[in-house]
Amino acid sequence: MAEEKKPDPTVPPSAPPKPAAAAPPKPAAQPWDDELARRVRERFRSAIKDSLTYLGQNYFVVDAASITSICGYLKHEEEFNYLVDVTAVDYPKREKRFELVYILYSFPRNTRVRVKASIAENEPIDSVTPVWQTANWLEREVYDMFGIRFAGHPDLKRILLPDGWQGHPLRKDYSILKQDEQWVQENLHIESGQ
Amino acid sequence: MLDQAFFYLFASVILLGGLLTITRRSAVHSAIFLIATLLGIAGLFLHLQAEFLAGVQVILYVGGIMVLFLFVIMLVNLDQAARQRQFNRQWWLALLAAAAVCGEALYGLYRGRGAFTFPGAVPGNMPPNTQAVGNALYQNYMLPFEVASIMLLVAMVGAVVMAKKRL
Amino acid sequence: MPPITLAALKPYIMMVLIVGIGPLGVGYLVLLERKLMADMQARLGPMRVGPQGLLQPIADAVKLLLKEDVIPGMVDKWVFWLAPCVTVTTALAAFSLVPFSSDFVITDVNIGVLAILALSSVGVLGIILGGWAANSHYPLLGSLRATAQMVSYEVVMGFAVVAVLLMAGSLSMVEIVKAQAESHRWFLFGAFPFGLIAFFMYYVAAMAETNRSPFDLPEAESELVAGFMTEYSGFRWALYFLAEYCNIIVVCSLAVTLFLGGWLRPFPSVTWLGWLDYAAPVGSFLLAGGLSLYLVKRQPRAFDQIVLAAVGLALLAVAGLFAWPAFNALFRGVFWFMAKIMVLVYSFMWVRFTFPRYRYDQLMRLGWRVMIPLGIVNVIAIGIVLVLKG
Amino acid sequence: MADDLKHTTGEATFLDANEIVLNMGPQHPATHGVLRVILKLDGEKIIGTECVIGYLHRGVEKIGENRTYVQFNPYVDRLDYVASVSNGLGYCEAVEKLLSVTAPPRAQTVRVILTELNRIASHLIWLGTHALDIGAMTPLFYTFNQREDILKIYENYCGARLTTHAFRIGGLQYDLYQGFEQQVKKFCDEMPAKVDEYEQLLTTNRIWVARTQGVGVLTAEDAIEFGVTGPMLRAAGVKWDIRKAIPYENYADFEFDIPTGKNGDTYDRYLVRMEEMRQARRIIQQAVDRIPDGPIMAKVPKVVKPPAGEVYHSIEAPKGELGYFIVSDGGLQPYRLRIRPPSFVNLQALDRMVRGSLVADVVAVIGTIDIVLGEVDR
Repeated sequence: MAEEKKPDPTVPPSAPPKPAAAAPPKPAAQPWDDELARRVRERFRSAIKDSLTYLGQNYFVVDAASITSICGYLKHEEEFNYLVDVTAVDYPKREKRFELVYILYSFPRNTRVRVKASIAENEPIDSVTPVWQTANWLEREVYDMFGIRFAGHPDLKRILLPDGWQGHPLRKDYSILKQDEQWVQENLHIESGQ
Repeated sequence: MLDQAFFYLFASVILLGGLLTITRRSAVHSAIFLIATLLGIAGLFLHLQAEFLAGVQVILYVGGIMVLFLFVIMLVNLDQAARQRQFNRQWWLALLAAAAVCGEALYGLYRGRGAFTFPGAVPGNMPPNTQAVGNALYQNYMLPFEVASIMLLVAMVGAVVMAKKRL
Repeated sequence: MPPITLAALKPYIMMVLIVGIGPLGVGYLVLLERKLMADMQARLGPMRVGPQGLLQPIADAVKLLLKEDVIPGMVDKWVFWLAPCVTVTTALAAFSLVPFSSDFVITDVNIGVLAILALSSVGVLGIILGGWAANSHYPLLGSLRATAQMVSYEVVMGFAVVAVLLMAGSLSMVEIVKAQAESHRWFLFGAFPFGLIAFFMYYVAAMAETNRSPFDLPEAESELVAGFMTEYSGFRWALYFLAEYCNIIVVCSLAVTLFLGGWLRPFPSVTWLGWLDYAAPVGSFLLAGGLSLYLVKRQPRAFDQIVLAAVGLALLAVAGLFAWPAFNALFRGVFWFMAKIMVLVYSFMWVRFTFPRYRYDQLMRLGWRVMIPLGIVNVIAIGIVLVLKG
Repeated sequence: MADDLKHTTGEATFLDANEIVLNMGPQHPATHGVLRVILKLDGEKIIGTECVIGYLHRGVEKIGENRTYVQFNPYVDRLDYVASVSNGLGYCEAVEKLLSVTAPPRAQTVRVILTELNRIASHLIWLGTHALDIGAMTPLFYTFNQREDILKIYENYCGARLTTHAFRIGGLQYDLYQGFEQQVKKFCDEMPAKVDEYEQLLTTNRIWVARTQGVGVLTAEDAIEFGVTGPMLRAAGVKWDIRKAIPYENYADFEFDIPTGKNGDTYDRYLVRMEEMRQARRIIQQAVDRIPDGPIMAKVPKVVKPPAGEVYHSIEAPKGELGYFIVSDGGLQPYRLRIRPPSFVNLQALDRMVRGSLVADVVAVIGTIDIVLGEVDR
């Protein structure tokens, strides 16, 4: 896995390479530059690709390889002790197809921050379960829906869909009418769930 | 006539129940037949007009001890035991020994048959004998009774100590 | 061979009556419970079958009898079949020892109390075996709970009963009531306040013995689905149900006999209250009959109106019978006995609708750490009081 | 015989092999729908649990990507179907944020009233079912009776009772009906006596206290670690409520307290929720007295087409933090719509809360987490 992480820093820091069909929120977002953002950038330098703000909501765009250390830092040093959500967005046309979104909240500071990291298909990302227990089920759901594998997750298996299901429904190439016909026929004994 | 019929009924329940108790594979089935046996014994007590003993027999043995037996049987996984061979290779030796003991007992009974002449059963109702049992236990045989209870207490404490690793 | 007279036949007639009418009575007890529950929960309860839902038990019985008799695979068929039979047989057999009045008792054995306790302890076996035989986890857990609970609370009940036996000096049910008549007070108030403590203990133990809430752990539906009965259905399930409610009546009648003066009217020795023997039964049946007739008009269907009117008239007729001295003398004991049972049953139900359920370990702790020591102390205290009084 | 016996006991599993696996649900009276919990038991003691969820998965997030913003609005009602109004509020606000519009004051106040009524309704269902799980069957009927009053208000307002679709992006579709204020006030006036009655039945009841105190303890640290929010977090002693911390609508205008507990056990959660009902009533009373006049709809284009961008917005739903993370690509439909469900995240703490306790406690703890499977499974 360590080998796979290496190529990442070569990607240009200005996030998505192709602002093509699925236009990223980039144009509207402003640079975010307050003390916290500066401190985190200082600390992680090239691993922080960008820090932006949009509609008053701040987020970091970070390098996927260092997600655990950044999250650990944010939790332990910057008091972002509550992991609100882990989710992903699928941009099939980008080079790195999946964008993972970690929503963090700090009780002492009363602020939210998002951390975003892009990974390619079939590329694993480190799990943040060692940092927050919450991540367990949330990452399982991301795995279930997108097929993103989390390295170091204690129990990475499907959570909402049945264990034997084929395909990951929240990927953009998974049509809303699609389903695992074989599974449906074998387990429900009907022709199709539609 | 009716007396004898009841005696033989209870006796056969006891014997049959005992036999089935030791031959069933399933521990629960054995327990059920043991219960039948105990109920038969209670019936014999009743037949001998020892109604207090009969009631206590049912309450203690059937309602207490056998219930706990069943409790343990259910708690402990005995599936394995059910699949094993029931008798080991020495069963014929055991049969021989049992036959010998049986013969001895029969011989003893035969020799002492004169001692078995009971006075005929009182035809009507006997006075309630619950009080008589109480008097016997707490007056005539006070010491043995208390000694027995202390022994039981010791056994119980010992069992608790052994079962509970951490008190 | 004794000559065949009505007196000699009476026990047999009563037996037939109890086995024949008992299940119907249980059905109506269930209806009563549902109606009471509905009343306490601000709703109506069964209203569809018959007037005010009065025929609901019959419909339920027919439904249960006609249901498919499901025997799951993998069960121990023999035990599965035996278990409900054991429970229901013992429950019904216990009625043979209950003195409904001095005239209406099938048999008065001189170890009556002991015999009822013995029968109920055999009945427990049916529950345990039923849960085991189903070969499924929920019933097994229910069985385990039932075992521990019943064994523990039988001891509690035993101590409560012993307290009464000390006061009565007899194990015969009839003799115990007579002893209360002679001592001019119910044993509830005997050796005051220890009789009350004994009654309280008996009451709690009775609830635990009959698996009533808050001690309904063996069949706690929110935890064990239906406990030991989970795999039972149709007729077998009905047998368990029948046994359960029979047991409620049996423990209540034991309580009435032991503590509440059996068939005696309240204040049995105060002669000028003798009018109660007439007023109470006549009054209550008149009230019930009047209420039925009053409700006739509200029934939407003609059939319901006829049924309810018939019920009302029958109740009025019974009220009239109770005004007839000969009938009254014969049946007032039964009336008082039943009335006392009803009060107890009502309190059982009330408790059920009000309280949450104990947890298994809490139940055990209550039994072994509170009730049993209390029972021992109470028995000793009653002994001392009796010795001091001579 | 002796040989055979030795063989059996030699494995040392003779007395220890009584670990049983109990499959609780998906059809079980106390799992609030189709939750399935696999319990590993030692006797009645729990030595491990595993939740199996997804029996009610409908792919709501996928549906969201295939419906326009307006079309998707009714779908969120089907998540936490006992608190559909709250779900709608969260969604509408998230989209409004994306559009950079705010609902007019009148709409905001009405939204607050309806949402707080919804909080009471949701807590009433929780109370009834929780009590039923613990064995007290009567409160269920009382709470459902009271909830009926709230549902009648909804019915009068928008015609629907359960899945109300009460709010629209930008405000409200319907103005208040004649007599709304009176009906709400009447409800508020009747409420304290009823809640007191429930408390009378339960709060000091010995059995209730024995069944809930010290059961399913979740400390503040654990609660934060597991991302647990809502009454469960507050019962652990963390005074955090999004209505106060990051106010939305016009919650900042109203006075109310955040009830907190100390021990984080089932009993504290019970007390916190009971108090929350009273506080919700306080908010409603303040709000209903000063519903401003004015429009009920902000200027929202007929075709909702937010600019490209992404937003996370969350509200304090009855069960905890309900968040919507919406990514817009400037099109008619959300590019990605993520719902952060409180029940799902809270349910994760179940294992921590029940390990080492008894089967009966699992039922109590499932009740106290207050899950709705529609939201867990989405």
